[in-house]
Amino acid sequence: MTTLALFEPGLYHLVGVSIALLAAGVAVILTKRNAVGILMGVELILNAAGINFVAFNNYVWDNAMDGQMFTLFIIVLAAAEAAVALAIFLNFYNNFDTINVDQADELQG
Amino acid sequence: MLLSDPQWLPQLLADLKLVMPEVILVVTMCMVLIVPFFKKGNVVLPVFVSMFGLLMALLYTQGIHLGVMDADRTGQVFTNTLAIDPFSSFFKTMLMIFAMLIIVQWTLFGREKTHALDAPDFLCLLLGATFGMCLMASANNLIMIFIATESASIPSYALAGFRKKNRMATEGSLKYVLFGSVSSAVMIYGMSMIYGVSGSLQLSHIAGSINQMGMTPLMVVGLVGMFAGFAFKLSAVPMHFWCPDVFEGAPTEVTTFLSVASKSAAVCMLARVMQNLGTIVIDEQVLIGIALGVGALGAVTATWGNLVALHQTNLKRLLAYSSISHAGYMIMGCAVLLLVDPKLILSALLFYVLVYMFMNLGAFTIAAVFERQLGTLNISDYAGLLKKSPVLAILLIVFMLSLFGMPGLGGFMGKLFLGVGLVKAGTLGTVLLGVLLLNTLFSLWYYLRPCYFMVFATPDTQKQLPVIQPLRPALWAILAVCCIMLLWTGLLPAITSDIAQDNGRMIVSSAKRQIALESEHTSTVPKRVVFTVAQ
Amino acid sequence: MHTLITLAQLTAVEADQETVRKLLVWATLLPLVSSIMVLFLGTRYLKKQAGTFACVVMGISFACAILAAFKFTSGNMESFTWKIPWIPIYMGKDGASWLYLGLFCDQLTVALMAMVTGISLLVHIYSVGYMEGDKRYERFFCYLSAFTFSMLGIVTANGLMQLFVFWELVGLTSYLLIGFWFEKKGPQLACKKAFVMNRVGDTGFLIGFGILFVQLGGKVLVPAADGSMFDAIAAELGGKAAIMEHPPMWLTVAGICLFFGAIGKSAQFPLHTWLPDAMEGPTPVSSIVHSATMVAAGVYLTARIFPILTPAAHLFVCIIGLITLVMASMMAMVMTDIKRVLAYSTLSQLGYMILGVGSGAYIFALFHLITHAFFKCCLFQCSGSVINMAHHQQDMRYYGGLAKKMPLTALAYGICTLTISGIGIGSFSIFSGFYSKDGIILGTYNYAHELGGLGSLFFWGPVIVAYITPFYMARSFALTFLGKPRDQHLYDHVKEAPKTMVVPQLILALCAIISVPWLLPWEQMIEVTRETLVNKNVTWIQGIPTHAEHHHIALPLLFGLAGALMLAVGIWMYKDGFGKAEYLLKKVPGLKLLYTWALNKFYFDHLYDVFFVKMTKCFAAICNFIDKWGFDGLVNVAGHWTKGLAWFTGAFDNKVVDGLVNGAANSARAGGQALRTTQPGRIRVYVSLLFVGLVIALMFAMTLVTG
Amino acid sequence: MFTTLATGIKPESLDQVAPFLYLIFAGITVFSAWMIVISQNIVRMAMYLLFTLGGVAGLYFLMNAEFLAAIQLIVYAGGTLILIVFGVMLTSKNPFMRLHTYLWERFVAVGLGALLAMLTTIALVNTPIKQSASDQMVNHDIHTIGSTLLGPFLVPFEVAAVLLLVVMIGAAFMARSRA
Repeated sequence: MTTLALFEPGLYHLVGVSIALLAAGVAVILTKRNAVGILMGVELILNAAGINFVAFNNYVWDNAMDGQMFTLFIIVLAAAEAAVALAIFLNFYNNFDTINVDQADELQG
Repeated sequence: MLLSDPQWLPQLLADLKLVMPEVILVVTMCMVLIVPFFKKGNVVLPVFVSMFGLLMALLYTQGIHLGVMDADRTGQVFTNTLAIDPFSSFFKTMLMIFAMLIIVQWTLFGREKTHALDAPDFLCLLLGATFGMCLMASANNLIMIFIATESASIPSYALAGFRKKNRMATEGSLKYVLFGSVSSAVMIYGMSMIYGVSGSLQLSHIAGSINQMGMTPLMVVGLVGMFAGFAFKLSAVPMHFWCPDVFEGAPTEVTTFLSVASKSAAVCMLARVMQNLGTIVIDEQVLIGIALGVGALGAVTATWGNLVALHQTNLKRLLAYSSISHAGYMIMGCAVLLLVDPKLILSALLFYVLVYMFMNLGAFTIAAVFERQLGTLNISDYAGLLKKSPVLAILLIVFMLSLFGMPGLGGFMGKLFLGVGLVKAGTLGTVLLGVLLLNTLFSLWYYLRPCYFMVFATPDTQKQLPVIQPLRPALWAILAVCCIMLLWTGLLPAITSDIAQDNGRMIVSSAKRQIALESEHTSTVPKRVVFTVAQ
Repeated sequence: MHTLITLAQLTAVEADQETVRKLLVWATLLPLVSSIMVLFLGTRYLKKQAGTFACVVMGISFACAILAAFKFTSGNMESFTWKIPWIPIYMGKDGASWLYLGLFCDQLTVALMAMVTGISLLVHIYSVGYMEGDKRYERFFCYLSAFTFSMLGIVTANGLMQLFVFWELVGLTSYLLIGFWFEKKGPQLACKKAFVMNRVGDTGFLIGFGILFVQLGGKVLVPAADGSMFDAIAAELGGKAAIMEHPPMWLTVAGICLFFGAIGKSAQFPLHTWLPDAMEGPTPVSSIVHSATMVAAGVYLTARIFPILTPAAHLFVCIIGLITLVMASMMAMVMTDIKRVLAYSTLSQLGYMILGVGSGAYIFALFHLITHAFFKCCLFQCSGSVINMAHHQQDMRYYGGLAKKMPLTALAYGICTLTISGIGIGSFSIFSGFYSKDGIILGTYNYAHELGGLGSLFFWGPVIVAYITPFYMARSFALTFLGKPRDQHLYDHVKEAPKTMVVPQLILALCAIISVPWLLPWEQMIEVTRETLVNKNVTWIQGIPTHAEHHHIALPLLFGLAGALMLAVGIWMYKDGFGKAEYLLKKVPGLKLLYTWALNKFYFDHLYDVFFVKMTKCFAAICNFIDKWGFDGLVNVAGHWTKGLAWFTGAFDNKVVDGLVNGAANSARAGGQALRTTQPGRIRVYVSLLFVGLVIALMFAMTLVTG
Repeated sequence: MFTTLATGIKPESLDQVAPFLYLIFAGITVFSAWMIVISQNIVRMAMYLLFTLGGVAGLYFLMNAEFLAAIQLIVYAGGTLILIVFGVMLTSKNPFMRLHTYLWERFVAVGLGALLAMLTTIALVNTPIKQSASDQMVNHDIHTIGSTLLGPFLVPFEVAAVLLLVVMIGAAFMARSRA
């Protein structure tokens, strides 16, 4: 039971998950060469931020709903961003015949 | 204010009047989208509608502006999510004018390459981005900052790739969207930390919590993350990498739009955050620390941009790096906002933005003409252009010299006012001023390079450039407006800077309230000290 | 009722001030407008009408100036300042928060405005004839108008900063004008020389400005509410009387430094060499530069800084004036180039003016400035007509007897010769030059008396030169217009100059006559300026010298008759060419030596060559030597560092990213495992750098916070 | 758990299972997030992302943010992810395409991520945050959410609507076939 009490969800547990997600997101962004993969990394960081907001709202600042609202907007914005990003990826794919972002190196200098 | 409050509706309606320009923009956007249903494939009508909408918004902004100036209202509407004050109104006015000029530029250059059915899309995206930038200028809490930034960015991604079949444009937009989404994710993560420490999304409350808790490490993480997002919009080092690529790839009118509007909106946003911190935070150490960080960002950005620009051979890329360095100067201005009389810096920033808008518009317009008519953006190809088309060459020289900061042109006055602000900010400001001057010196070299080629270099006999065809009157009008504005702001800056000074005022009313609260609790804490130059 | 009338009067004065202000602003700006319009429309639309256009605009400007002068004098108006905020600067509590743009108007301003615009108008008209057929005809009028504008700007300037801006503009436009025929070697060198010499003077001016700024703070940037800026500064220091009694050391230095600006512009002694060389420019340029505008600027400035000059500075000004006066008149006696004679004569007359200002004969110096402007401009125009008709032969040795061919020009030249000689009987003359020069000499008498001892040189110098002046002027007149033609071929081709050239000459000659105090109010106008000075408790300058009063009849009698005498001598000697002069040169011992010296301009050019050019070259060689062996490494290292820094950052965006790509590709190839498509790319490098930057910033910030 | 969604009242029993639930959801979230890092196949990555998003939704449930959890599942997992999968399908000739990255790159990436995480953790640990047990806790029911959205968050809400319109236009323009 004591071991379980250690896992009684509190602020630090949730923020810990968030930090792990952040690290994963950064790693995904930096390792993936597929543009969609990079987008997934971004989603991970956004989710990490969402967890933070909700956790802080729930465990620390629970006299208002600011954090939850912010998370709501993050979700909306993530969808919007994904839509435009994917349209651009598609366009890129049509022009370059690949989704590998490393092929996009004509502009440089 | 909750829905159950009986004052909800009256308050809402009262507030709605103050955001009328934004509402008009949205309505215009919808109108632009509806127009094709009546006249399919018509370009003139949507252009007309959007110009009209922008004009209306502009007029309404001025109306509000006067109202705000007269009435002693807080100017913070919708439970403090937006701040409608002279500063933001002035910026919005400039933005609307600029958007109108961009639309003119687009009808001159971009329209032919755009399918007639796509014209409403372009205008809608442009208006959407303008809408987002308006909100950026008056965003007063984290969620507004976040959502305004996004609504300025996301249409910009699409705009950058508007020529879908163009490989360069596509590549540019890909880089833009990836870089943008990553940095906005970082910004949001930073904001979550800020919220975690301060428990509020209001800028003034956040600053108040810094007063209470001091500068906690988590707040530092949050601020760094948030400023990283700002840095992306400002294209500050190391978030500048997208800037040259996107600017080179995107259609010139979009490049012009991004280089001026997007950056200056971000400057306004940064200024507002800094202003809130500066007014409310009492601890000098904290203020100096933040100023130091932001100032370092500005200094590095300016220096980096200038040094890299030294190597550029492509006119558009050169202008892109130049815009990075100009962003650096403006960031420096924002940095010392914490340490001196904010009105001084805010008015200097407004003036700078105004001048910067015209000189960049002029330079990019001429770049577009060259790109279109000569088919090259390589600076060394412009040899002997002064003889062939003297007026264009002279105008470009004027714009370049203004960007450099030649006395007698607006660019100099902008730097002068900024410098005066910097010099008041003690040691840090003096160091930043030194950086500014040094950078101005650096920049002379690359600004003069196109001029050198046009005036002195003998053209390569092998490479015969086509003759520049006579330009359309509207184009001359744009160039003339830019040139006249630069001369005006350079020779008679008094009037313009007066206007800027009148408008260099931000309302941080809830902040003042906060201060009152603070002083009730902690009356022993001294009021913040305004640093002055040690004479 | 009484109050009402007073009010009405007050408003009338106000309205008048407003009118005068507007007129002056228009008079100042119109030449600029004309210049810009000629510049942009000239080659395409105006073409040959550019000259006429510029003349018309200049005429309007002149009309405005004259109107303003009449209004000002007839309304007995007080001097006033008008300013609009120009550039906001924040100098702290004690100083300015604005630089102002605007004008300062007093008697001197309106007088000079009328004079400058008038002469400029005549020169414009003259140029229409003179420059006809030049391939850059339109451009000439553009420069000329711009030049006039700059000069008017100096005259109306109400603050030191504004003065300096126009000061430099005059330098620039004179450079353009003198070097107008830049295809030829002479004008090229001359304009360069004029420019450099003027910069030397301007450096002095700036240093003086700097001293004032350091000592008095931002105040010196703000125009005074009434009175010129130097009056205000003088008032700050306790008035002229206090300055004369207990002058602070720095004020002396500042005054002398400011005066250096005048030395450069007015071509006084150490910096005088540019002026004769500037004759290389087109003659209209000479006539405007050396009469009414550029050289006048120096005297004008000296007159304006007069309130803050200390006794030592006065002495300095006088010494410079005296040296220039004597030296230039001697050189003028031996020159054979007609324009050079006039140029050295100008130098000498400027010496008079400077000496006059320095010795306190303030009004007469300025009066001389105006009369001199008329007759010298006329003389130059006449010489220009002669030169133009004589196929650009400027040497008087080839002239002779031209009076028959060009009677009107000869008439004008003759009148002006009489004027500059100061012919008069008793204390009456019909030539304005008599009054102005007389006044200066009387003023110097007073000053010399006060100094005593060697100071009497300040009196005797001008007196002697008053004898020399008629002589060399008579010489040039006789050589050119009298006697027999010495070059028959040239003589045959000469004919009277076209109307556009002759008419301005005659008008100017007329002006030189009617500027006498009993006809035109120039002197009275400036008199009022003096009165304001007197009202401000400056007892020291009284205009009419007190000590000279007993000689008031004797002295003018002396000059007036002496002038006539020397004129006669000159004409007698040179009527038939150089024969008599050469005979004299052989017979009188020591004269030959003086002649050679004067002919070689007292070796000033050589001196400058040796002292400045050669020494600079030598110094440069030494520096080069040291540089090679000592600093070279250091400089190189610094240079390489800068280059390296630029390269590094450029390379970082450019090369490192590429290098990363290529390097990775190479290593990949070496490893033999990767396909071409598996090359790491750019955006990801950008993004990684983003995160690297973020981490660095975080570490930095966290260390800052946690310590 | 689902009763919570319905009634807004937290049953006693949930408190006892909370540690288990936390472990499960956090485990799923973190594990599948890192699997995304490791995986080289884009479709698999999308799959893992789905698990991550679901796990995050579970964590939201756990934190009394039931509405958010539902939205997370509907919009994020249901909408955005499907969009991403579409993107994957449309932008590859072979859906199981692999784009390899080098090991050193992965080390650098993970290193950077870890560094960032470490710094954040240090900051978190060094920051005193007093967790509240406040009595004026806001009721998280759907009514409050709606009223908040139309109250203090009215402007962001409306702006988001406008933004979605613009995004729709932009995305439709970019994706449609006309040049």
